[in-house]
Amino acid sequence: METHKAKRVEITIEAVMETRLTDALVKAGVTGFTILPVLGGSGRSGQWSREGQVSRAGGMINVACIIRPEKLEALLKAAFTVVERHIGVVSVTDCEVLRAERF
Amino acid sequence: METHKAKRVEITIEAVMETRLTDALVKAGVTGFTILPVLGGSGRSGQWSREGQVSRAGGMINVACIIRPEKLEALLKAAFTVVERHIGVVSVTDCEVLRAERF
Amino acid sequence: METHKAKRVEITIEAVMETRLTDALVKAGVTGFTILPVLGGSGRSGQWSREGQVSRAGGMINVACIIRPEKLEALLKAAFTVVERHIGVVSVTDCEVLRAERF
Amino acid sequence: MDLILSLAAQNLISPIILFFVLGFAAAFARSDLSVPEAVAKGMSLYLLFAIGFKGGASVAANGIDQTLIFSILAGVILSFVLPFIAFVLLRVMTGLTAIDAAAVAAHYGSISIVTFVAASSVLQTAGLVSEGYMVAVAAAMEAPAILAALWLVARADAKAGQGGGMDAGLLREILLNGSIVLLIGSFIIGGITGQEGLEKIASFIVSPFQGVLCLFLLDMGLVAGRGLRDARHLLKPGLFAFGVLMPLIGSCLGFGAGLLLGLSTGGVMLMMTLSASASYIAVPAAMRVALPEANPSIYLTLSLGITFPFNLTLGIPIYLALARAATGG
Amino acid sequence: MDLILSLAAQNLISPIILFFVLGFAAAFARSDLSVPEAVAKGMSLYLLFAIGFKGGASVAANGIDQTLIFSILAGVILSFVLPFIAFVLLRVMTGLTAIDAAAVAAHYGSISIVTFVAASSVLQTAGLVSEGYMVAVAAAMEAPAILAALWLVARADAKAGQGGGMDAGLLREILLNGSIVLLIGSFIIGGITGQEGLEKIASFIVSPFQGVLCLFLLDMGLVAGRGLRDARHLLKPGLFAFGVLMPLIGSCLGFGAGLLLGLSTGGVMLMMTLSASASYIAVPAAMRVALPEANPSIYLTLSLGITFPFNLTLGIPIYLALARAATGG
Amino acid sequence: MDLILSLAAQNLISPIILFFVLGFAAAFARSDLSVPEAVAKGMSLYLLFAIGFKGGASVAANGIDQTLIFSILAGVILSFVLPFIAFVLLRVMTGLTAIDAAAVAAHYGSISIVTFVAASSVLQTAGLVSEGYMVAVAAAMEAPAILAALWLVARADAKAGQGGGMDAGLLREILLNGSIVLLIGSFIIGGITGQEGLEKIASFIVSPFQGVLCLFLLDMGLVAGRGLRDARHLLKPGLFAFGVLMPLIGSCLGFGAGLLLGLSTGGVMLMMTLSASASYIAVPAAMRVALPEANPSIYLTLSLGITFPFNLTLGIPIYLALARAATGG
Ligand SMILES: Nc1ncnc2c1ncn2[C@@H]1O[C@H](COP(=O)(O)O)[C@@H](O)[C@H]1O
Ligand SMILES: Nc1ncnc2c1ncn2[C@@H]1O[C@H](COP(=O)(O)O)[C@@H](O)[C@H]1O
Ligand SMILES: Nc1ncnc2c1ncn2[C@@H]1O[C@H](COP(=O)(O)O)[C@@H](O)[C@H]1O
Ligand code: NA
Ligand code: NA
Ligand code: NA
Repeated sequence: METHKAKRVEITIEAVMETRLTDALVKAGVTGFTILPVLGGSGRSGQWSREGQVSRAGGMINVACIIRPEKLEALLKAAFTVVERHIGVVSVTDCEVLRAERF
Repeated sequence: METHKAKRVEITIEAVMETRLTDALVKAGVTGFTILPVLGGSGRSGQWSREGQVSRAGGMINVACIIRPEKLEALLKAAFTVVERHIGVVSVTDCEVLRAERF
Repeated sequence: METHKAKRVEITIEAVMETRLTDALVKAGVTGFTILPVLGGSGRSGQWSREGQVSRAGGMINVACIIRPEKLEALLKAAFTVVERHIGVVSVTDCEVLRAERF
Repeated sequence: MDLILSLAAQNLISPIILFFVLGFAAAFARSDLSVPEAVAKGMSLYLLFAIGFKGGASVAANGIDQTLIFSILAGVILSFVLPFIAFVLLRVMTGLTAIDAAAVAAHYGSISIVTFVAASSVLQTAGLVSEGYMVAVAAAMEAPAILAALWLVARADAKAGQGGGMDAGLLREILLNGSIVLLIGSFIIGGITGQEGLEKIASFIVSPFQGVLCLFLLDMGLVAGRGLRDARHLLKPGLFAFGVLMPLIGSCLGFGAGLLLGLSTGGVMLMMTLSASASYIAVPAAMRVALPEANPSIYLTLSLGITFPFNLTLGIPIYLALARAATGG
Repeated sequence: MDLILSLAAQNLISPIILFFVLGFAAAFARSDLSVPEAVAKGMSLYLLFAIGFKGGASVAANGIDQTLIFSILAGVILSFVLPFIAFVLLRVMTGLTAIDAAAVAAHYGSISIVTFVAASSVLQTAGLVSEGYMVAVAAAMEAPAILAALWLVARADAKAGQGGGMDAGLLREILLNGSIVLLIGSFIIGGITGQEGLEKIASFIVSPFQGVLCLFLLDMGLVAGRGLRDARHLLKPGLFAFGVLMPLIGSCLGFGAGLLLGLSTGGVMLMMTLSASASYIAVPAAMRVALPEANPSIYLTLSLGITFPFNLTLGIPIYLALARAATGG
Repeated sequence: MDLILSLAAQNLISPIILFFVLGFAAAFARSDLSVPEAVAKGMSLYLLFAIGFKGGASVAANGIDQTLIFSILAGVILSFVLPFIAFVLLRVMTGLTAIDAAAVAAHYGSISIVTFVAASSVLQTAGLVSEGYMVAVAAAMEAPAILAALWLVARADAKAGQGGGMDAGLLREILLNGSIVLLIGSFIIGGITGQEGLEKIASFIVSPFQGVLCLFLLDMGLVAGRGLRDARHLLKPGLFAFGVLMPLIGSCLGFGAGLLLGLSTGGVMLMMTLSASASYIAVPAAMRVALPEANPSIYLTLSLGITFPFNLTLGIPIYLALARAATGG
């Protein structure tokens, strides 16, 4: 089947920043994203887990965006503005997609 | 450690289509897959979130398959038949795996 | 924006092995990881789903680590020691990261 | 009319309505108040379990008669017929495509179990009893509407049928969907164990019921409000009018059926409510499988954002007043 | 025999059994009925909390005597001995490898707390009381069986021991697993706060208990049914026979122990139930860590798909009848 | 003093405290006991719903007077002033940076609704009533502290303000956060439906309340214990002392305010508790957005690991004894 080159950006960020991030992505021309829940993790700011938590303060989410390569720069800039002062990770992978007209 | 080339296919699709998709994958010779929950997302059909939902209608899931490169074409065809009329995203990434005999 | 080459390792493993795996990763010099919940899946040991489960015995989790390429070998060795006798999948993808000083 | 107004006013200040309104308002104000998905599902299991069991226990107490079978039959017929009316109305009143119209029509033929539960709780407050088997009628009304809608699509547009539509898998999914199985299962178990069984678990399914319903309606308000907020641009006047008119039409048919069957005041009112209510769980899921081209925002917004609140606030007191007037209950 | 049959019949039409059957049937019919994982875990926390607290409060009311310590000791011994019997039976009756047989054996030495809860609720319906500390006996019987099984493996196959088996981490996980900690913790708190504490929370842990148990057993039925459906090809006649025979053997040993200890009718019956029941939470988790080569489908299918339903439907009334006959209760 | 000690002793052996201790101990022992996130959130929704509704119903029963407005005003002022005291103390007693100190200070100006709930339940056990509108005071005290803290940061360090701090989005998030909306919403609904509404749902929100609170505090104990275990290296003596001293100072201000307002014994005690308690839900979330540079381990450990247990075990009985002594209640 015909596939097309694209970039997959994954951003792990605090749950409280969710709408700020997705608003920024939409502004940067991103047409779609998928949010995955995160159970726990570890980084420079220590280890954490969602078990038994009530507050949104402690949790993180994973936002994945698949975009055309030419939009990458704008997306990263937008993401960086939000992530800059916050903990979290941004990674980019090359991928191929079906139905490229959707991106 | 010795690793082997493989393809990682990720399919984000509506939860109601889960068994239809996995049945098609198994028929196409896929020996394994992992299903991740999806919290929410956005695309051409608008933004959505699982919070407070009772119905399976609104939700999506993420099906990840790692396969030998030569099986990719068959998998994509099978996936496409199911995804075709539905909303959702199919992406393919190159990866390396340990214990290649498992795939 | 400036990005840096890195490796993304994803390990799908039984939930009961979580701390054993993350302890091994930390020992191998991994500075961070993110744990995603897994809803269900299928492999050589059959199909399973978390629905209605009370026990941790049946479930799996997904541990994702982003690391500098030079740390890959150590990580895979550490992961392999834990995964060896157990069911589960280890895959490695090339990626690029922002803020490389964090890894 | 006065009676209806006073009933409506009284209904409007009941805790369950007010919690729905709270959720609705919170969603519009973009509060981050939310009920975890698992908790919402847990409450919905609880409500189905409780309402089914109580229905069954009540049938056990009062015995079964022929009316049960005729009522179920009436329900099936109503569920199959209502989508045709809805479809015609939609094509006349709104600019929906045939597929979208059929998908919406399926929702209005089918039923909303929460509306049914809310109506039962209004009946209880009013001190009225009803036939316990109305629960079974509710279950019987879930599926036929879906068949009607798919038939409508197949007729309207042969092309849309290819590659999708009804298959054996979908039929099983519809008939054995979790809500129906739990509702009917609890109904049967309630029937078998009767009053003795009910006494054992009454402090789980009877006394806390109203409270759980309040929390559940809070969540429904949040979900409905959020949906309406995001999709309000879809709500052309025609659609909005349909969302209010269709339940009234449905209730009239239910009214006729209830009187024909000779149901009690409560029974007539519940039959009206079932016919007036629109599905928001089972049918949307079936539509995503069978008619993926239909826009889910339209049917969910109509069913959950317009018709559900209408029934909850104004519909139910109207149906009760009419049922009372006609049966002298 | 008549007594057993009538007790079994009466037991079979209790709501808790019927909801288990409903779940089982729904799973076999491939209905999508399901209980969210978080809700199932929440209910299991509730049951442990309630049963532990009530046990402790009952000990506080009746005072502690020596029998407590001897009963716990008896439980530990039973839990350690039963796996050896199970292991021999499995090697004789089935074609399981030593590792698979040992893993299954561990489950039958350990206990199922839901079976215990179901038995307690049957006792209550029958108007019988039992020693409150049986909860502590239940907790004490969880772990020894695991040690026995690992010893069996180490003996049978030195090689399988390398790289896995018991380590300090696993030992802590087993002894401090969440279920045991909550059960024993609630037991102790119930003992400290006594009847006064119980009164404060009775309308949470006493009155709604049966209802929650119904919903929980619905979920157990779903999980057990789904497991059995997917793994029925594993169920050779030998395995099936073991799944029914082993609880009967276990209950005989529990019967002897109960009589020796001089327990009440209810106590003897619970001791039988504990010995007869097979773990499906703590032991599977331990086995995945310690014996990953053992096939989980085998032990889960046997424990959850065969022995649990057997105990729930036939076993418990049999144990009650025998306990009554022997103690004149 | 004797009174306080005996009250504390009595308080310490109440089920709710003991379950908190159980959770705390289980976390320190590294047991895998845990409450699913969705269940914990569900219980917290339940508690807010119940406490808000009961407060509103009680206001409906007793009528509103001027004190309500003055009490809310007092709460707002306390919430705004307390962070300044906390900030100065922290800068003197500990080596925290201005940003970390301000973030911690925000938590101590704001309130912990579970501490409030626990105090209400102690009042109830003691047979004391309190002003129903204290729930509204609690809600009013959530936000002002955050503004005070951000002002402190802006003053202390102009640079830290750039790129973050307060914006319109954050203000809405704080004022309309889910807990406040549910608490105030339930309070208003309770006020509208009054005793009649309360009766309808009493067996959901009144009778099982204590039991749910026990389970919720078990979870709080687990979370607090885990946090303290992982971050104990942060707990320098100065910080620890602050975590105990600050609630005592807060309670004194609350004490003065309560007496000035002429509240009942219960009202004074609740005002003290609110002032003494530290937020662990709303403020941490706001701090992550507005002051991401502040170390969350510090404020969560202090608030949840030190001050919450202190208030629960010793603080509440002290506040009750003082309120009684001063009002003769
Ligand atoms: N190297 C990494 N690989 C994957 N996830 C990471 C990594 N580093 C940090 N994270 C995630 O980002 C969160 C915050 O990281 P940090 O800012 O380092 O405290 C962690 O809790 C992890 O969930
Ligand atoms: N570019 C994208 N990147 C990641 N996920 C996407 C993207 N587009 C769509 N999705 C996901 O697929 C769902 C349906 O997309 P759509 O068919 O565009 O409405 C969305 O809700 C997202 O969860
Ligand atoms: N090829 C695969 N692609 C993705 N996930 C897999 C694959 N094979 C196995 N898995 C995951 O690993 C689990 C155990 O696999 P197995 O060891 O083959 O039974 C499965 O339940 C899946 O969640
Ligand atoms: Na209808
Ligand atoms: Na046993
Ligand atoms: Na405070």
